[in-house]
Amino acid sequence: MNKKLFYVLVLAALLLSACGQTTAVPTEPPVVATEPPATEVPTEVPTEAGQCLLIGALYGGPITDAGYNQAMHEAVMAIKDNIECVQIIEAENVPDEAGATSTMENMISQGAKMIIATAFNHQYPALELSNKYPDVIFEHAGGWEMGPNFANFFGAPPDGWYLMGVAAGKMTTSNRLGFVAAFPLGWTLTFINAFTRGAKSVNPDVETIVAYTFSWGDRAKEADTTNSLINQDVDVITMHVDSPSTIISTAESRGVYSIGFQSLAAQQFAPEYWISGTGYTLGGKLTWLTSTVLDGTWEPIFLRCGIADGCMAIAPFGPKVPQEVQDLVMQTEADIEAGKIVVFAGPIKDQDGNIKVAEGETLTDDLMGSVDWFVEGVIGSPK
Amino acid sequence: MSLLSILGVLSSAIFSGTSLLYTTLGEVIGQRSGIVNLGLEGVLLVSASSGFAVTVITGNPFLGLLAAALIGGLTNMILGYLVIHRKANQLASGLALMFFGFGLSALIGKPYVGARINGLPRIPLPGTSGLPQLYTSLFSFDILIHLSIPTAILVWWILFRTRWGLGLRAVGENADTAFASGRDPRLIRYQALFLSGLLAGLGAAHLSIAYTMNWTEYMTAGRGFIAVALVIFSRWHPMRAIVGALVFSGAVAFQLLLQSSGVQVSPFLLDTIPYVLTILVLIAWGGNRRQSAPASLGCVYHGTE
Amino acid sequence: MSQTAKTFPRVSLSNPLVNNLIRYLLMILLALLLFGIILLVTGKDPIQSYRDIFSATLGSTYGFSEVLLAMIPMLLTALAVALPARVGLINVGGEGQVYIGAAFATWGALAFQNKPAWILLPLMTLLGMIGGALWAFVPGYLKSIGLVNETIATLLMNSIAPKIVGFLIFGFWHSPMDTVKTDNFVSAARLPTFFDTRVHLGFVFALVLLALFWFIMKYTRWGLEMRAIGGNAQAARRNGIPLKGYLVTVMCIGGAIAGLAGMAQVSGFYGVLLLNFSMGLGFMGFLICWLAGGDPIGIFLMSFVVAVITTGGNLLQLTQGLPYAVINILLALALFVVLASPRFFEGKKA
Amino acid sequence: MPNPQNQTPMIALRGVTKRFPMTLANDHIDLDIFGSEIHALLGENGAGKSTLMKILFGFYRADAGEIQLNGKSITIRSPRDAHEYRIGMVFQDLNLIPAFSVAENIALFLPDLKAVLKPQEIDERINEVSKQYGLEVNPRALVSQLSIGEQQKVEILKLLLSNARLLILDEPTRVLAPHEVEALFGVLDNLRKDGYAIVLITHKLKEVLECADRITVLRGGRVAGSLLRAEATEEKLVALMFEKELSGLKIAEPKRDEMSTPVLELRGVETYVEGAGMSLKGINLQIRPGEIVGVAGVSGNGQKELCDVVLGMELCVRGEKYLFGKNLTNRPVGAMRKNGVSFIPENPLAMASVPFMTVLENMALTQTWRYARNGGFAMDWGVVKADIQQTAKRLEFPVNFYTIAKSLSGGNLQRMVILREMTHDPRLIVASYLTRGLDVQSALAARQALIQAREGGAGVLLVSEDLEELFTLSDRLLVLYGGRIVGEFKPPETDIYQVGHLMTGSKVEHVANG
Repeated sequence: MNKKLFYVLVLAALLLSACGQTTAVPTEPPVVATEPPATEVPTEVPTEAGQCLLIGALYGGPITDAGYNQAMHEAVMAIKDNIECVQIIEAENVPDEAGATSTMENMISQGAKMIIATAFNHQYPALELSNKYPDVIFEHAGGWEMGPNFANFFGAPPDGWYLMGVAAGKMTTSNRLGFVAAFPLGWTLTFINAFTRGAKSVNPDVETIVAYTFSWGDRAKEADTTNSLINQDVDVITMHVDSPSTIISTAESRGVYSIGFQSLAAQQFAPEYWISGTGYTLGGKLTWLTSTVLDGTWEPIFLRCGIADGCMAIAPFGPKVPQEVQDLVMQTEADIEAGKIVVFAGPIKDQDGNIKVAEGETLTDDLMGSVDWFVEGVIGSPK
Repeated sequence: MSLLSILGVLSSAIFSGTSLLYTTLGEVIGQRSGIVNLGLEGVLLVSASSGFAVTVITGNPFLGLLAAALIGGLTNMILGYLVIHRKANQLASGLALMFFGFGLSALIGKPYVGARINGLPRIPLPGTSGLPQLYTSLFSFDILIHLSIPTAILVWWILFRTRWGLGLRAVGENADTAFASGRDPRLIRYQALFLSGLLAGLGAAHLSIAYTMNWTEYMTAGRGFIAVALVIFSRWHPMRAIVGALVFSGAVAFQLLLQSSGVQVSPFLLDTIPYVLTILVLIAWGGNRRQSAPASLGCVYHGTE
Repeated sequence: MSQTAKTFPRVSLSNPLVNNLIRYLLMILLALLLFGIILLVTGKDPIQSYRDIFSATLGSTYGFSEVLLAMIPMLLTALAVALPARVGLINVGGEGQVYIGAAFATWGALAFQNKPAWILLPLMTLLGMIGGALWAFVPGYLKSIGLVNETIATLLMNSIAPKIVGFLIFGFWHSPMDTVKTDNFVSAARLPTFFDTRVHLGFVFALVLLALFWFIMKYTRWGLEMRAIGGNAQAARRNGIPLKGYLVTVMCIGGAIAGLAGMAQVSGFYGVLLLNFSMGLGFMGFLICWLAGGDPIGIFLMSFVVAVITTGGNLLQLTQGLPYAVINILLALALFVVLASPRFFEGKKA
Repeated sequence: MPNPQNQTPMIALRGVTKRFPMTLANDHIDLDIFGSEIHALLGENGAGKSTLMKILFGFYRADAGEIQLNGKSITIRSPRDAHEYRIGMVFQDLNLIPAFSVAENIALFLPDLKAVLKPQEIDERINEVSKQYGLEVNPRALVSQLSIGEQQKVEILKLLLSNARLLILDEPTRVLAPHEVEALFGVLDNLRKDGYAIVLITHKLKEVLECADRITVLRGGRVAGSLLRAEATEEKLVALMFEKELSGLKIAEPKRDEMSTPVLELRGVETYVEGAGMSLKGINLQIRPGEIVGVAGVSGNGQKELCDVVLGMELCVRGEKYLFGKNLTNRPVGAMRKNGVSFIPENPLAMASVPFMTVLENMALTQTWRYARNGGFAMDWGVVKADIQQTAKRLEFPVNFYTIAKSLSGGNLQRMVILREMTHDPRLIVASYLTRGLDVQSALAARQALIQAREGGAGVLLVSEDLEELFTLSDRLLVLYGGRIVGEFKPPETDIYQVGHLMTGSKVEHVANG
């Protein structure tokens, strides 16, 4: 009996405090005594003078992870720096669909007119909501779907990876490169392939050894994987996970070279054995997108841009990297920009020697996302 | 497979098994006193985050270690109050503690996500100095690893060779008898929980301060529950816990080795092996009456009027 | 339970009803107060936070629908604990059963996606329940032959289930384009939703099962026999009630209900099977069931409270810049306060 | 024997009162306990004997009254204090820790135990004392592997090594065979000679008169009287123990026909029990309608297994079981119940009833199939009531359907069970330790019920330790030892000693040990 009574009370308590008329002791902080009735009207709409646009940005992980989320966060912040009147509300650690939907709902209920969703799992929730809220513009990072008010933007890392490969191929002495990957996904495989091709272009006997953690952020697993690779005589480690910090510090502690990816901030974790890294620098493009939103000229365009457009960047080289290697990398970059080098130009064989891209053809961007094979010289399973 | 990769598996197993071992030892003590702690996951998280935070602030990993251990002990006191004083159900209280840990650790760790620390210094095993750098790095361990096996022995000694340990095991077997022998079961259980929390704290510290040198939300990724499984696997015995920890973490290391040698076998299935093994072990000796599970594990001690 | 003896002098206030009324009101306030203090310490504004929580949930129709949505798996997983608890089985394995149920349902969704909804959905429901039941059968059987304690077995199997799901996703169902999940389900494989909220048919499933559970326990022969087993297994057996049969069957039914929760999550909520999608649903169910003392109405109201807290927490990080996980503190504090007064939930041994 | 009159008692209780939520367990009790003396505390179940001693041992706290040690008033808050004052107690249900070794169990109670254990040293001390008093045990053995008798020894060793001067033994002989009892008394005698004070809680007159120096009788929580061995006689003690005179059993000579098919027939039945239990070996047994077959034996010699086999709880690995001519070997309990087998266990609370259910619900449990309606979706409680009330009238038992079983006293609970088991006129009744833990009144009622059933033509399998009970009730008497039937008599053709010897497996003639 008391039990049931209890629940009724709990309900009562909640409902009351919800519509703000509980009669309980008003001195206690949590009790919502004197608040006006809370309605669907958002609680925290920033209303400073001159606000022209409220942007809601959500990230799959913590925005200080020195990795993907930090890169995205910095890009979003760049908007604010360039366009004064823009207000931004952020939500980090929104890994899954369910959370994403309610988060975006909340953002919109707070008056957000533009949503920047930056994680794989945000794509479909964002797409659904774009139908529900036609007057809100959705920009998603790294997906493939499109809609009247939904578009995808992203950097194009393969070129950068090719360059990293070149550097790695030059630096390795054991001719074994280690790649710690989160999951066997199309883009990840493409990165690994680009990296390997780059390495082989300067050092034909180099191999890339791949191991998956099967999680975007299980740090202990990442450390395990890194150690396991190093214990197989790998002397350059690189990765595609959310945050490279653990992998890089582990490599550093074992005295092994590391190459960063996602954010240029990764370098701090490897003061000694850092080679270089490539990361997203999408601030400029996002600013431009926002400006089009502001002047009403926004179009749903599928945006992918590389180093040339400033969407990707190469991190500074580490202390142990000799000048000639640095020059070689720079030279290669120039060649790519000049179109002298095309990363995925045929003929390309897979691990088992079957031709995947024929002579004269090249692997196009739209196929890169669904690659399910490794190029020659990669050790590991593509699934 | 080269000698290196074999030694490699061993080394990886030791590195990633250490946090498991400490946590398991702690839980062994707790369960020997009759309290099962499903909140271990939460305790680990709180310790890991606070240990990392202190390390970032003071720049001294050893202070972080200390903090992690103490916080671990204190967090366990919440469970103690619920199950010992308030006589609440142990499983439910444990799970509640787990959720508490999720939240509190996120709050504590928030400002320090992505911060960079100098982890616990590595000390090479004596005698490996001659080997090539790669090999030495295989076996240059931090202080916690060096102390892990001694700790296991210490725990065994405390449980089976000291008056306090005898009393503790008595409480776990039959609290009334322990009371009749002039001991205070409640006090002993609190002490056991605190000690168990200390050890869990060390385990957590190894994860965040020594091994990954990093803090992220929910970084323990289920290690608390693995530890509980390990306690069963090692049948409530500290020495068998060493084997258990090595088996569980060794399985992961081996799985990674297979992966990166291009062997086509699902890592997920390989990961299940330790648990399947544990269940089989249970079935194997489950039949006979002489199980090593403390008789009053999970029971409330009601005391007398 | 020497509790009657212990609490004998305490329940001496004039009117026990008023007495409890005050105690429970204070319990909730206490939890809110404690969390408020934590917020203050971290320099946040508690009052504002609470207003956010409640306005985001009870303050709007959308918010309220989200609360009901969040309740669905809680109700089912709690029921999956409550039923076995009646025969004295402690099913901590909801987590694992949810995963396997979801996996089975997903197989149905992917294998027969060209079938119409009226075939596909019942099929998936059935598969989900079978999956959960199978996963619960193992511990149930091991217990019935006195080999392994079901608490331990279910706990261990919790760790296995998600890995099996991972194996299936990456082994067979993985779409290379997308990230860590299967292809999205066809609309025929999605449980219908009500109005244009996300609340789906699973809610009805849950309510029906709760009612059924209450009726069977209260009025039927099987309810009587189950309560007998739960009350005193040895006596029940000596009185001719088939103990082993009940243990296995009830455990399986419990598993089936948890499996249904899994099916509801993938079919109604996500519309796709992802790695580690459950994130503690099974454990949450265990807590809710225990706090509710296994009582159907209690389960309903408890899940409501928990759902309000968890869904409301989402807004905190937008308005207060708090990590989403922080809401777990409020949740835990509420649990602690209730757990600290066990004598109000007597007669239930979990 | 020293005359205690002119010495101050080692322990003196004055006006000790203890109230439990339901009952007043001890009501202003005064008690003197002297050194080098065996003091018997006599009384029926629930007279307050154990409670009083648990207070003295600090396990309970008295609500009022004082305790004096050698004339000085002391307070005992916990067993720890009791140890301080060198008071030790062996509980009725021995509470040694089965998973521990003998040494560990004893070490737990050593007052001067060092912070770091020295197993060798402990073993030596145990061996020393155990030799001195003939209590030999292997210190390294696990308690779970010891017989009840040996555990008894360990308990006493535990007290001696904990330096207790006052030893409280709560019904130590309850589970011992006659020769073990005599051995125990031998030990106690030596202890007395060495100046120990011993309190012996029991309700067996024979033992009291055999070994006590001073006897105090409790009744309903009060001291009914205290007298020296010299002045005590059985009559006096009985008079003190029970208010009113006991009406004897009315046994009518049953109509029995030797030719009718037996209600129960076991042919070469063998069971396999692992661990503590005792397996049955080649049991052949017949029970005819209207016959009570008594089974004598020291508990743990296969009685439990015998009952369980008949009830279907245990499987026969060999042999067959026929009920009413039907072969029902290894069929489940439900099948037996349906065929009219009733079971009255020694412990109604643990083995027959569901504590948190009402009496009414409990009454339906053995026959749910009979009372289910609409294919099980409803229960017909009216019929349950009707059936039970009928039996209640016949047995003259009171019954209140809506009380919770848990709240009933042991006696009433047993009555409830008997009531249920006698309904639906059972054809075979398995009664195990029918009267254990029953006060004399309920015991009488229980026996009466059995006899009624026999007159109704039911067969009865009656297992008991109480030889008098067996001799008065049985038409045939079997003796079970080591899982075998080692003797079969018609009661008039044998005597307690012959049976007692078969029970204990000792072939030698009975000699009182001097």
